[in-house]
Amino acid sequence: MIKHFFKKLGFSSAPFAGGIQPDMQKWTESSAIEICPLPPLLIVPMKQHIGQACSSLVKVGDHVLRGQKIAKAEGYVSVPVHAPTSGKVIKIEEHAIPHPSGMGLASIFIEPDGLDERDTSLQPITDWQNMDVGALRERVRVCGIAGLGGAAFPTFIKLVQDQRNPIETVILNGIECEPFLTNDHRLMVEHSQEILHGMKIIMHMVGAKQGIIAIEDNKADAIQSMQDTVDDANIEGLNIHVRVLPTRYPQGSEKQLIEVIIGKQVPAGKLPMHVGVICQNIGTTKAIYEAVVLGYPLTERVMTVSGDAVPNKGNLLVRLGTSMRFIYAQRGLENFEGLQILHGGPMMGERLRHPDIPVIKSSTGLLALSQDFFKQAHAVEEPCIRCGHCSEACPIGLTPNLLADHCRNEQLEKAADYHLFDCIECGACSYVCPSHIPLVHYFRFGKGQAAQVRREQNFAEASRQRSESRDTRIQREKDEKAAKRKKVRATHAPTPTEAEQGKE
Amino acid sequence: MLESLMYAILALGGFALFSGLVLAISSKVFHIEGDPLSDKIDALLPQTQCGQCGFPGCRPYADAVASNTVDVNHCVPGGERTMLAIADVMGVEPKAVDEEEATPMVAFIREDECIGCTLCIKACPVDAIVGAPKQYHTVIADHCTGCVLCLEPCPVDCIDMIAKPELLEHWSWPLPDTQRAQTGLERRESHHHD
Amino acid sequence: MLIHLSSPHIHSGDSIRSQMMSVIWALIPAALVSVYIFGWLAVLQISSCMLACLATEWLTLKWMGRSTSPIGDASAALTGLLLALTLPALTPWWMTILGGIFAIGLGKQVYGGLGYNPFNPALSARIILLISFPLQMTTWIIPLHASLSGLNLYDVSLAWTLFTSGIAALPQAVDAMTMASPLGYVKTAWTQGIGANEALQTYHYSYLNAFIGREAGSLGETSALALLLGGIYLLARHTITWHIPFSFLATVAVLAATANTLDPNHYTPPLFHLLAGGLMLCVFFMATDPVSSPVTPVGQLVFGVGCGVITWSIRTWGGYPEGAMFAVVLMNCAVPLIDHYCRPKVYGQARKKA
Amino acid sequence: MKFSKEQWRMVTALLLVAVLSTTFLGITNILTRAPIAEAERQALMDALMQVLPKHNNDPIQDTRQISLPKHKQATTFYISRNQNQSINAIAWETIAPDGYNGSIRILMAVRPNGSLNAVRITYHQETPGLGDGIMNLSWLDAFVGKSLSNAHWAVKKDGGDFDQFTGATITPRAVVKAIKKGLEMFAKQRAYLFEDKKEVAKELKDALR
Amino acid sequence: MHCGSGTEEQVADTKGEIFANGFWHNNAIFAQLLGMCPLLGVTTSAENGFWMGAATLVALLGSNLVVSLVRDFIPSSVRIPAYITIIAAFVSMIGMAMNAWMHEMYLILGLFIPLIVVNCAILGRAEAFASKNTPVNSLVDALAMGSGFTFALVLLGGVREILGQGTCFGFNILGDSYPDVLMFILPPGAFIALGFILAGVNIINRRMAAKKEQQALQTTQIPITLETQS
Amino acid sequence: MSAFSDFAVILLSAVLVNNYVLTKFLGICPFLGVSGKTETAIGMSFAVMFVMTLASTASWLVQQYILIPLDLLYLQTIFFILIIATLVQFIEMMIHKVSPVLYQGLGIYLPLITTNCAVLGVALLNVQQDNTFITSALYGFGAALGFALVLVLFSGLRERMEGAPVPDAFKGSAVTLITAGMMSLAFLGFSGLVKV
Ligand SMILES: Cc1cc2nc3c(=O)[nH]c(=O)nc-3n(C[C@H](O)[C@H](O)[C@H](O)COP(=O)(O)O)c2cc1C
Ligand SMILES: Cc1cc2nc3c(=O)[nH]c(=O)nc-3n(C[C@H](O)[C@H](O)[C@H](O)COP(=O)(O)O)c2cc1C
Ligand SMILES: Cc1cc2nc3c(=O)[nH]c(=O)nc-3n(C[C@H](O)[C@H](O)[C@H](O)COP(=O)(O)O)c2cc1C
Ligand SMILES: Cc1cc2nc3c(=O)[nH]c(=O)nc-3n(C[C@H](O)[C@H](O)[C@H](O)CO)c2cc1C
Ligand code: SF4
Ligand code: SF4
Ligand code: SF4
Ligand code: SF4
Ligand code: FES
Repeated sequence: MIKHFFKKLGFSSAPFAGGIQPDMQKWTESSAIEICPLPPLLIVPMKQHIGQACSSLVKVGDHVLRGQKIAKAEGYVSVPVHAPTSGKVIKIEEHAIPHPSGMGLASIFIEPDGLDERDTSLQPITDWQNMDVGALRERVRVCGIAGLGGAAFPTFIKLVQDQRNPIETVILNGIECEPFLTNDHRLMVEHSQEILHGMKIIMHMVGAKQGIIAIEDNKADAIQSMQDTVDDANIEGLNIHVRVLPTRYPQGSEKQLIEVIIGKQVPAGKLPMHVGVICQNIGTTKAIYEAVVLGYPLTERVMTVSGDAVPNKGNLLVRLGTSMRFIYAQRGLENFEGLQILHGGPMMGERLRHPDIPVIKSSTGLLALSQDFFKQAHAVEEPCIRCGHCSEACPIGLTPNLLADHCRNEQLEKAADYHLFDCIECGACSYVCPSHIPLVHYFRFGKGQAAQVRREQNFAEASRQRSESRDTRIQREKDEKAAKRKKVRATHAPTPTEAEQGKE
Repeated sequence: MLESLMYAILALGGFALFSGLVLAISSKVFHIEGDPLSDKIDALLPQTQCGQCGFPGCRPYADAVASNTVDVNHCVPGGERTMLAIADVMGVEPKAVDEEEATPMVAFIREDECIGCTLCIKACPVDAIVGAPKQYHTVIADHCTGCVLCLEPCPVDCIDMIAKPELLEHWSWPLPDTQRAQTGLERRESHHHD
Repeated sequence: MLIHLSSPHIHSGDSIRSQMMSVIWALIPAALVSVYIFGWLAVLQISSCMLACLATEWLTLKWMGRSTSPIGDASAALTGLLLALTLPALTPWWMTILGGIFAIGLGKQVYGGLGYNPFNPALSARIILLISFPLQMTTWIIPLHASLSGLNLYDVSLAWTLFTSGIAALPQAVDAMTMASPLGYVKTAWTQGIGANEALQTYHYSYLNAFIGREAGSLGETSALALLLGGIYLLARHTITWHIPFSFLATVAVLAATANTLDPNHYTPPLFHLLAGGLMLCVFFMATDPVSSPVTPVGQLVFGVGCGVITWSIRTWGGYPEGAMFAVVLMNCAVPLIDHYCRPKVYGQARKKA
Repeated sequence: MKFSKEQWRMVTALLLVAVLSTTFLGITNILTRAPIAEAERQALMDALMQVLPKHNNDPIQDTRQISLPKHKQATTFYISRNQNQSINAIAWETIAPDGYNGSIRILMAVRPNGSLNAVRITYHQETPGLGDGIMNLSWLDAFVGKSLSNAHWAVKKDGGDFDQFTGATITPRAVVKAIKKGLEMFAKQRAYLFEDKKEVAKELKDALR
Repeated sequence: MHCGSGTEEQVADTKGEIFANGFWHNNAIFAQLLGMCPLLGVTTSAENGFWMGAATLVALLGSNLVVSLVRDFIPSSVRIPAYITIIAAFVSMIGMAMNAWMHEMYLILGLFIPLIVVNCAILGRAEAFASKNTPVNSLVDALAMGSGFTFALVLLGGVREILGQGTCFGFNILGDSYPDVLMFILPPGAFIALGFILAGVNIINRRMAAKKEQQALQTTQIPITLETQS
Repeated sequence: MSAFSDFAVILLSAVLVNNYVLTKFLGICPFLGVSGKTETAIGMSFAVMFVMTLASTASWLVQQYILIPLDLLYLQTIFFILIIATLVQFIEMMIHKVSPVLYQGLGIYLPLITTNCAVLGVALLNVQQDNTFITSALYGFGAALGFALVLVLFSGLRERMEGAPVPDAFKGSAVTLITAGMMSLAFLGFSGLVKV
């Protein structure tokens, strides 16, 4: 109550619980975005988003154009995949993707022809203000846009107008709270116009009255750039503001950011739209602009290449499907001995076992860290001394050490009772743990086990039903036969007894 | 003396008679039917219907466990987790499972060899095989519980058991490789297999 | 090489050792005061207790066939230091060492070592010593007045004799050398129907003395000032949080103040309670032992309040003059339940009823 | 209500078991009644023998009961007589309510002249090693011969005649106080205890009220 | 549930095996943690432990015998009240006898004598063994269980007495300078000393199991080597 | 002293100072047996509170109106245990029928209670202490409350110890007993809190 009152008065300073302040290491914050050259081969996995995988639309030998749809979405939570450049499909087979399992996924291999010809079947839409919202939404879908903030959730799903949950606020997530990463930062510095344009499109699509661009105070130039652009635009009377927030991890997480901006928590099991908000990443917003205004499907993204082992750090505009080895090579890193390569930021990204993996829509960054960096994080696990630092750091209000115990012991019901499924895997707890306990790892293990159990239960239930229906069917058939036989027996000589019949 | 003995016998005898009557009456008054226990146990079983427990399917095994006539550790496909869950419901000490859990398998019919005799269809307890007489049959991998009951009846031995394909979506994080996690695991295992 | 490494891939650099060391640093003022007051005797007690703890830790780890590397995390040394600071200066040497063995052997390693002990090892050992050897554990040397009676504890050889041969080696009558602690005195007086005020007067109790460390008591508990300094250091270093110290102290103060207001002659004043006995030591260093206290902030508040209530009740009505250490260990029993029922509010979850 | 055969068996089985058990128990009771009484008497006798002087009567039979104020049950006084049947000591159990850890029960015997013949502790819960020093015969011997007039009834620390133990003053204090109170009570009840019975009846009435 | 049914009955055929089972493998204290109250309550000295054990042994003998005699007569639904009545009768008789002829010990053991009735070890035996076995075997079992129980009581009593007072069965064995560790006479000491005794039992059992395994290994290895030779 | 503070003293004494489990050594078997999980411990606690209160009043009635008038004190033990056994079995059957939900929670513990010495203990101690009908009910309830308190606390501790790398020799009951010892040690702190 009181907190709320203060927030209304504008006294809010750190309104989300927990959080940490890691060393940000934003070494590439002033490196302008460079364009990464086209690699000799592009490997396009048929699933680059959260949801169902796509199915291929091309055959080996087909020639494709940049932006041509090469795999179509299957199901609702899915977006199509497009050819990142023009060239020839040389094979379609499984290839490793950025995934902690190291497993592969069906991918389309494209040999660029170097011409980079665009498929121009999609028309630019310049007067989107007057367009039907549904058509715009369709455009965002067919352009294959999935959240570029890291989760790669199909964006079109979020861009709806729902009478019951009117969206009041669109939040642009320019927080970029992960150490090392600077791609959103550079986008805001260099492409503020496009971002603002994209934001206007989003606000139009969801019917929001208010737009907020949230930026942490360690990105002075981005704040300046966005503020200037907004000021210019606000001449048009738009209700869009830049909100500067103190630097704190994981402020970029949607739930935390929403709490900070509007002072309300997204209730468990509900979505941001239930509190009248949608939250989009900077890169996603720019991609929406390009999809709508330019008619470009999503075929490239900006990513940060950094880490102490990368000689030539920077921010690159990379075609989706580019091999990471190729990117590292571009930045002068070829020998990976003793290095840790990470896909995404150091707090949430996956460690990759080798660099022969293509860039996908969720690739926010590519890091290569030397021993010095990760030996601390992956040091020998010691017993928990229950210092409570993890609980203090947790933005969700969990008790990670107790939760980890339950996960380790596979006490899944208890883990669920301790809100395992509310954990956003931000890693703040593991980061502060003096005993170097891989807490997040335990949570992932627990979640995986729980999913496994659920699958098994569903399968068992289905099997039971099939088995029961089979039993009743057989019984019915038997009954029918018996009835028939009875009739026959009534007219003919004695036949074998019922019991014997039944036994067969 | 004897009088006091008489009193004693009368008092305690009377009291015992009273207790006996109370118990007898209440056992009549409070008699209850049915046992939801076996439903509970059946819900825990994997429904593979494989018969490895020595019963013709999961339900009969559940009934047997609920009536306390058989141990909790006979469901092989269910593995340790199922055993522990049943032991918990029954309130008994966990026991080692008969055999180690194997990798999940599904049946696969080599279609060119199948003569369409439908014998496997009749054997499959969960209707996981489809096909009409004289045409080749197919196993619906998603329905197959891997119970191997269809192998035996096939006259031309055209059914194989193949490993259930592992899906990326079904991958899950293993326990950390740290010593603590591993010793915890060992401890748990040795505890259950004692 | 580990195959599956989960994020995060960077770390704050904090470690168990640094946590433990910060507590050891924080105890330095109290240890120095004890050396100032009890001379070489304090040095002997502290070092033998720490050595006993380290040796027990090493031996038990060896016996179990485990790695002896946990010795390096300084937690056993810290336990030893804390235990030593809770002992009377005149504790016979074998008792000090037995205490160290109890603390590490029975209080910690039996449960699997660092992090698993449900009870505070140092305090468990102290309670065992107290109930096993009540006489020796309640015999206090007169602080600073040692020299008045011709005892020079800065004399190494005298300290050594006292340490090895105990009270019997005292050159004067035991009664001349020892005195009751303020708490013990008040409690005894009470049984005779003497009021609190009168008792404090006949004891010549002085708040200032109690604050700087000149009233009778265990090695490290005499000086509230030194302990307060250490506590503030720990708070500043973020090794401990304010919840337990605050709620513990506040509860004792509020209870004492209420009772004292209602019947000043019967109940001792709050400041007396705060400065007396091992309260400060328990509050900042023992109730806050992370391993045996709750993890959640609300839980820590509950824990502190519980400790406060029990401490004051035992001091006021119980058989023992000092209740702080019993209070902490008693509340240790409840920690798993407190942790379970005092979890923080989870983001987006309505607070659970019931 | 009709019982099934099974239910009838329940009732009869229980009944039979109970009846048989009781029979055996009753018989045992008859057999052991006398020995138990004897054992109890012997135990009491043993205790009394420790505090009473040589006597020629059976003090267990020769008793007086007095209902003392604040006592739930009447206190029994055991009277010891010498050859010529004159009383040479009276013993009874008194209670020190304020021991360190609960009540302490004390068996004390007083000679007709009001001095103590002997004192024994019959029950206490004091801390072993501290308060249980009161069990020491040497400490208890200090009470022999002491009366209200010839001793200072306090521990040495409080300026009295009796030793305390280092670090444990509460217990001896409680004992000394209780014995003193016992002597005072004895002084009051002297008349009834020693004088002849006529006078007694009146006092008894008062006391029992 | 913690009485008997929770613990697994090892198959025992010979009287020797029954005895070994009852005395050690199924020892009420070491293996089943039953009958803990008298164990902890009266063992401030070895002597008290011994007499408590003896009283329990007699009660066990009597009840096991009677229960195995009447086992076919008692319907299972009133099994527990009936058995417990039988046990209570025996215990009361023992109590009276002790009161008559061992008055002092009767006073020391106090409440724990009538509580033998609910000593789970006894009802557990009636349920798990006597109700299923012949009278003779039941007697052997009672003897074994009872002496195993007595052994545990004397052991704990001895340990507590030695550590707490430096004496054993009243004899001073640790000398006068031994500083009595009072904790062991007080309640906490009972738990802690028993904890250590159980740890010792654990170690012994482990050693025994290891030996058995080794023997088993040796016996199974022989045919294997033979096979490879032939 | 007023009746109210009398009651408070009886309760405090039975719960904290003279705790049945930790200082009187009664009911140790279930204390060790059903303290593995907090949930079970709570169920058992309620069952014990219920039965102990009833048992102490019922036995008081029998003592006053049967045993003393007929001079049958030597039948005390057998009478009391018969009362308890019958009571427990009756309650079990009744709960099973009347409230299946409650039975889920309490039912499985009830049979254990017959052989819980705390129940017989409370009945015997009660009549030894010359309690009145009300105080004997209170005493029974207090003793059960004390049992419940330590049982639940202990179960929490045991759950916490579940994953601990306890040395092999101490695994299982050994460390459990040592923990009980530590708890008993801590409860000594309450000694003298109320004088009875
Ligand atoms: C099944 C599912 C349905 C969703 N539906 C909506 C939606 O209707 N509207 C919306 O704004 N967001 C929706 N979201 C998106 C989430 O709110 C969130 O933006 C997305 O998961 C990425 O956020 P993150 O990177 O914080 O994880 C949905 C997410 C999931 C998993
Ligand atoms: C711990 C955590 C940190 C995050 N940090 C950022 C961030 O710094 N920037 C960002 O754009 N999204 C971040 N996200 C993702 C957001 O929660 C959310 O998915 C995203 O803003 C939605 O926008 P998108 O769908 O356009 O990607 C983070 C998510 C989590 C769980
Ligand atoms: C554990 C413990 C047990 C004690 N037991 C007793 C006791 O049984 N009897 C007693 O008089 N004092 C006992 N005391 C000491 C009293 O608390 C009090 O300090 C003492 O009686 C005062 O005596 P003093 O004036 O000789 O120092 C005990 C103290 C402690 C700490
Ligand atoms: C703030 C803090 C307080 C501590 N207090 C104690 C203590 O009171 N007693 C103790 O034995 N160890 C203490 N330790 C050390 C350590 O936690 C202890 O050895 C573990 O309980 C052993 O598992 C403390 C450590 C820290 C960081
Ligand atoms: S931060 Fe680590 S050591 Fe501290 S409580 Fe959390 S898990 Fe335990
Ligand atoms: S990873 Fe999960 S438990 Fe850890 S701090 Fe983040 S939300 Fe909390
Ligand atoms: S073994 Fe298990 S899965 Fe197979 S039939 Fe029996 S219960 Fe079902
Ligand atoms: S297909 Fe074969 S293996 Fe699969 S469920 Fe049916 S019978 Fe079993
Ligand atoms: S409960 Fe007391 S002996 Fe079992």
